[in-house]
Amino acid sequence: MKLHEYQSKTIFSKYGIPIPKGRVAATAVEAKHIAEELGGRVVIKSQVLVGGRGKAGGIKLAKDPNEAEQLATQILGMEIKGLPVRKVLVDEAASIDQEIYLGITNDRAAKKPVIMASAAGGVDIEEVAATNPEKIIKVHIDPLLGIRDYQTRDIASGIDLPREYWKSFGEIVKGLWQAYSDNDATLAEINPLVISKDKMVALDGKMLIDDNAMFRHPNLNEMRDLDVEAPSEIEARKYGLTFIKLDGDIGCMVNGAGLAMATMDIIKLFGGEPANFLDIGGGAGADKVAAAMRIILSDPNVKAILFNVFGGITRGDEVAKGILAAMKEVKPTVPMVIRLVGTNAEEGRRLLADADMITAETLADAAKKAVAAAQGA
Amino acid sequence: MKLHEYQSKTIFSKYGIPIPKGRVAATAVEAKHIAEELGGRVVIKSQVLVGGRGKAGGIKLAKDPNEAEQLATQILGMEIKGLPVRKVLVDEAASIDQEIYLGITNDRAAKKPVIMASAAGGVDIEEVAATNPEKIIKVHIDPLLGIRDYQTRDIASGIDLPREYWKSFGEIVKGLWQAYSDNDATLAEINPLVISKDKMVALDGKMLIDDNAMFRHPNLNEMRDLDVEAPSEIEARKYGLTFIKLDGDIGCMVNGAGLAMATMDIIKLFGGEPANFLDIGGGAGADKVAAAMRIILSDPNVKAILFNVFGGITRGDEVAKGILAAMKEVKPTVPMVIRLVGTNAEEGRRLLADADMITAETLADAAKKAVAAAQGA
Amino acid sequence: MSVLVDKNTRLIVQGITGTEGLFHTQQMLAYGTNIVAGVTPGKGGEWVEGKVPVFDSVKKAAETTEANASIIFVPARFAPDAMFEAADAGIPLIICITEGVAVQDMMRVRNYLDQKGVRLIGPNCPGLLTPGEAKVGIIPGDIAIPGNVGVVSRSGTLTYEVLYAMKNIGLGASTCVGIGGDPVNGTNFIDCLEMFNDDPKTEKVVLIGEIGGNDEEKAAEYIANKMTKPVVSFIAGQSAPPGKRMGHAGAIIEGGAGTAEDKINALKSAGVRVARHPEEIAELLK
Amino acid sequence: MSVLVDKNTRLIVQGITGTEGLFHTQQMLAYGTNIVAGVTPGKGGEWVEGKVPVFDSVKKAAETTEANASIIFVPARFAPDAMFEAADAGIPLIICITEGVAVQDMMRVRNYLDQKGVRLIGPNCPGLLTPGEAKVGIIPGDIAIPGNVGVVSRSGTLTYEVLYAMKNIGLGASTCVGIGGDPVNGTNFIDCLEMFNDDPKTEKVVLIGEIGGNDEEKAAEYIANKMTKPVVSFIAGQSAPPGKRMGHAGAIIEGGAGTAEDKINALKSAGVRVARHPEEIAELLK
Repeated sequence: MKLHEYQSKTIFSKYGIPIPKGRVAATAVEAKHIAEELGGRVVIKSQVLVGGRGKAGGIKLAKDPNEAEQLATQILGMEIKGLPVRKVLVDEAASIDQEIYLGITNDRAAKKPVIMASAAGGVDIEEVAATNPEKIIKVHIDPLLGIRDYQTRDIASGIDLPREYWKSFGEIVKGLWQAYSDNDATLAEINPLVISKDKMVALDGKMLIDDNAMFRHPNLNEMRDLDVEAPSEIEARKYGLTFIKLDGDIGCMVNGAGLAMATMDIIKLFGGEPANFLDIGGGAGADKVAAAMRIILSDPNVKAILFNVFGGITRGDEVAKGILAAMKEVKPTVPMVIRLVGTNAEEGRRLLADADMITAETLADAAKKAVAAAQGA
Repeated sequence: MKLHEYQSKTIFSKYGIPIPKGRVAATAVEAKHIAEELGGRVVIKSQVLVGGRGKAGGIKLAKDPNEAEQLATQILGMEIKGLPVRKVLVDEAASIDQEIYLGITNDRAAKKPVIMASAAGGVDIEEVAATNPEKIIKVHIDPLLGIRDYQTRDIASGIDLPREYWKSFGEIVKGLWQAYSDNDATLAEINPLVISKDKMVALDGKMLIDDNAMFRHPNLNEMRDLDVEAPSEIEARKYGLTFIKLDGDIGCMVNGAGLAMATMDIIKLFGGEPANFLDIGGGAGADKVAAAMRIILSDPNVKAILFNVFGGITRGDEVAKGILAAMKEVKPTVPMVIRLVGTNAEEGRRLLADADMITAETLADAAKKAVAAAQGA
Repeated sequence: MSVLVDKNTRLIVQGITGTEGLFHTQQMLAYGTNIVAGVTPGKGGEWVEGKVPVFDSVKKAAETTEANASIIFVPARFAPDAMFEAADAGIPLIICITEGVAVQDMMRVRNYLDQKGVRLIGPNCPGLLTPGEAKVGIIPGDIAIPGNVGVVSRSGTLTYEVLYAMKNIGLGASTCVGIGGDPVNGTNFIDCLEMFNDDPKTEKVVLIGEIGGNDEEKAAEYIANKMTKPVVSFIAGQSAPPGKRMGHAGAIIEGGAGTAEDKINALKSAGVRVARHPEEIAELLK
Repeated sequence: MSVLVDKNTRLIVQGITGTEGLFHTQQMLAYGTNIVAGVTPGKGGEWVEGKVPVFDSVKKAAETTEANASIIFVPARFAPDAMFEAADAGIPLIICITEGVAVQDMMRVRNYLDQKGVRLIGPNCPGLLTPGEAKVGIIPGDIAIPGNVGVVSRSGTLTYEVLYAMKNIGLGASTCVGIGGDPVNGTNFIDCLEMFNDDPKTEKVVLIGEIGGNDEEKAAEYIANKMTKPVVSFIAGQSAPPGKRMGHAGAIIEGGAGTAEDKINALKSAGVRVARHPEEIAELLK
């Protein structure tokens, strides 16, 4: 789950990390009031969960409250990479002497959290990583021990931070670690962390929270912004389905994430384009299968559906019942190819015998038939 | 540093451990008011930092507010093992179905915290440990990992706790662990933890806090009860001296804890009785030495003083200057034996040449002379 | 011979009285797996299927039955504790089937287990199958036959697909290891390749990977330098878009890294034959 | 020969620019100890005594100078971090002189260092002295001469007393190890007894204990079973009252355990000659 900049910075601030004075606004008038309170120049920042807000014109500097209102009106009317801007953050503007990158994420290879820092902050850190990896300092943290003071100094020294900032930088690194750790983040990032008039301030903030840890953080769950997800993905989550919308025309319903990917791949291999990733999970019953079918068919691009079910925990007869139930309800007009193998596949096939479906024995066969059906439709 | 029962229980309560309703009172009238608020029977418990309060008559059951006032009057007038009772805790009385012991301390041999529990709570756990060690369950905690749920279940099962209490007991054990861990305790103990009307309640509580960790806990330092220490020990701490008053008549001033103990031992070996343990520490200067001398001489039992200084970091001339300064100030009338060896011992001896002191070469010689001086005085 | 599990495996099932735990205990028993004990706190003293004793703790179960492996079916929020418990009880091999364990929990678990020298398979994995000897997990027993192909996979049903295609042309497996699709887990590809390399019964190896991370690239390096047996592979997710998590917590192309293309190229450079779709693996093994 | 430190010790001083650190650096240099670097965060680039370079971190100091030991003189609240830093920098031998380290900190440090296989001496200890070769700590260099007696002690000045009494009758030490008086520390009596037992230069051993804990009792057991060299001992605190902490954080008789009497009896049963007072140790060694 992604947090907005203003949410991340509010959390950082609780851990003692200095952030600019400012507040979030949902209307231009509110933005004007905040600018009046703050006095001086302010930055109007669109709060959307995608990168590249600046380049898209979603971040603007206002010299006075009137300009703040005007710019907020403009930004609140925008869509950035398909996402509507519903809120803006109004922050006091800061003079910038240096921009630093500071982030904590999981290093899956090392099985440890890693703190990354660079004196070249403010830009795309992945690009720095690709082109100038030596400019990024990486320090791994023992997850059972937590961060140690000496590690914060190693980072400060590694990015050639002037010594007078070591202490305040150390507190910021420890604060960020605690924010990362307490909130089960998979990413906690300040970019840029700036030196402004001899003080360090986190100008921007980003946090990703581990969805698997949400049970520990009901308060964070309330911060979830549903705009970022397609409605069909939200609907799918309700039923415990993992669904990702794609641009093709062949709907897929598969049990298991790896097999679902492989099914998409084979569709492409035989010249088709998958319309989605959909994993109905292990042991999916009829209701789940029906919901999955409704979600796939809600996409007008879908010209054919490929069902690929390898029964293990999932039982073929249950899947068949789900398909029949969903067919009664949504009355699909697109051709459907089904391949059912494994546990109770026989019974499943028997149940579906009278349904208007194309059957297949192997995955390759099923994929070829689905591609042909979509192209013929 | 020892915390009072009411302080410990207040801390435990913050960690979700159920404690009886109640409050602390400094006067009998207050105690009566608390009893009125609580209604029903109450327990009046003297708050002094020694064990055996019950046997000493410092814990009484009152059936109504008037009796509470009367008993509080009585208890607030007591001294228990030399300590005045300045406060009483007034707790609602609980019916007791079972008494459990639960404590966390440091196992120095294992280098790990250890949780101990026994179904035979409410009594002297050290006696249980000595006579029925199999009745005490011990579970070590990895200090880098912290407590795990399964360990709380192992303890519950180990003391044959009925299963319906495992969950609430687990929460109490985890709460106690967190209290121990967050507050740098060297002991966190609930004895007894009782089952009362199907609920678990911590009837008594005890915490010892690591003096070396006090810098992390200014709030705990404010809870320090100075009554428990002799005034001379408090005075000594001000000067960074470690002083413990004993019952003998030969005052000792030594640098180093081990050597100070050895000096006491040798006094005893040669028939004397040490009046104190006093470690002036490493590198003690004149002011510290003078303070140490004043503290020793404030004890009217002292009939002789033995100075044993092995110069390492501590310089003999500094010690000599301290002795001379203190002698001017307090004008001691008891004989003083001095043994000065090591760094700058020559200069020290020269400075003291004109002072009225008995000198010695070896520790054995010094001890013999001090014993003789004390007996001859 | 085989790797990790065989007829001598003495298995504990943690969470044996839960829906999943009970169902798969029945399946494993039916397959002939030697389940010696189950654990459900608070249910010690009960019996499952009339022959598996239930204990309150792994420690008691292990002490009583001399178990040498434990499989975990408890819900995600309790799974870390279950792994710590098994490790502290001295179990040398832990298989965690549970899906959805928080990643910071897994980092703590993994670092702790490494200290203790405990081998972990999973979490979020289908477990192990040594056909004809032991089924320790949820891989359907009837889709594989004994043979000389070692199979290691990050995926569940995709593995079944491959085992089934192999069976259909008469190819059997020595052991199939489902290592799971989480970003931080226990045993990895290289661990399994080493074991298969050393296992006299294994003659060929199948490696089933997917997008995300760089374990396949590292496996390719190992294969190029150390592997003496032929390896056939399939990588899922060639059509997956970057930045979208494809079901498995670890299956995501992040910052341009972890693409199927990179992995396939690395494997091909190491001399691995890479199938274009899962059923083709069986063909390439012939 | 000697144990732990000798002419080949390449020492880092952590906290080298502090009052204590600087004073003892001067003393150690004067003794001839090979101090290769100092560490004070924020003072990297400076020099101490014109010949010891100061670094910002132990890692940099160790990489630059190939140090193989580090001694810590930083204040108690920073000492745990200093120990973690030295261990993470790969230093195999850490000596922590600092007094007053919190016990929960020490439990974390000790468990972490054990995982890494790092040897710790202290904290709250006078360090090490191998007369004529290396002084790594605060034991005055002129109170001991080279010889064949290994000395291990929980106390500071009490050890000086013994070394001095030995010197006065011409007895020298192979190495003197001050293990410190804290309840949770690094190297213990048995570790040192083992090293002395294996050290060809050491012919006799002095063990100086005190009240508190049961390390002396365990040492006695080791001596009875394994020790091939004669051991002489002194235990401080025979006159100490129970429940009072005698200066050292570990010197306390708790719940009737840890008395001098118990320790003396255990040692005597193990064939150790126990002196009645410290100076008598020298006599018993003759």
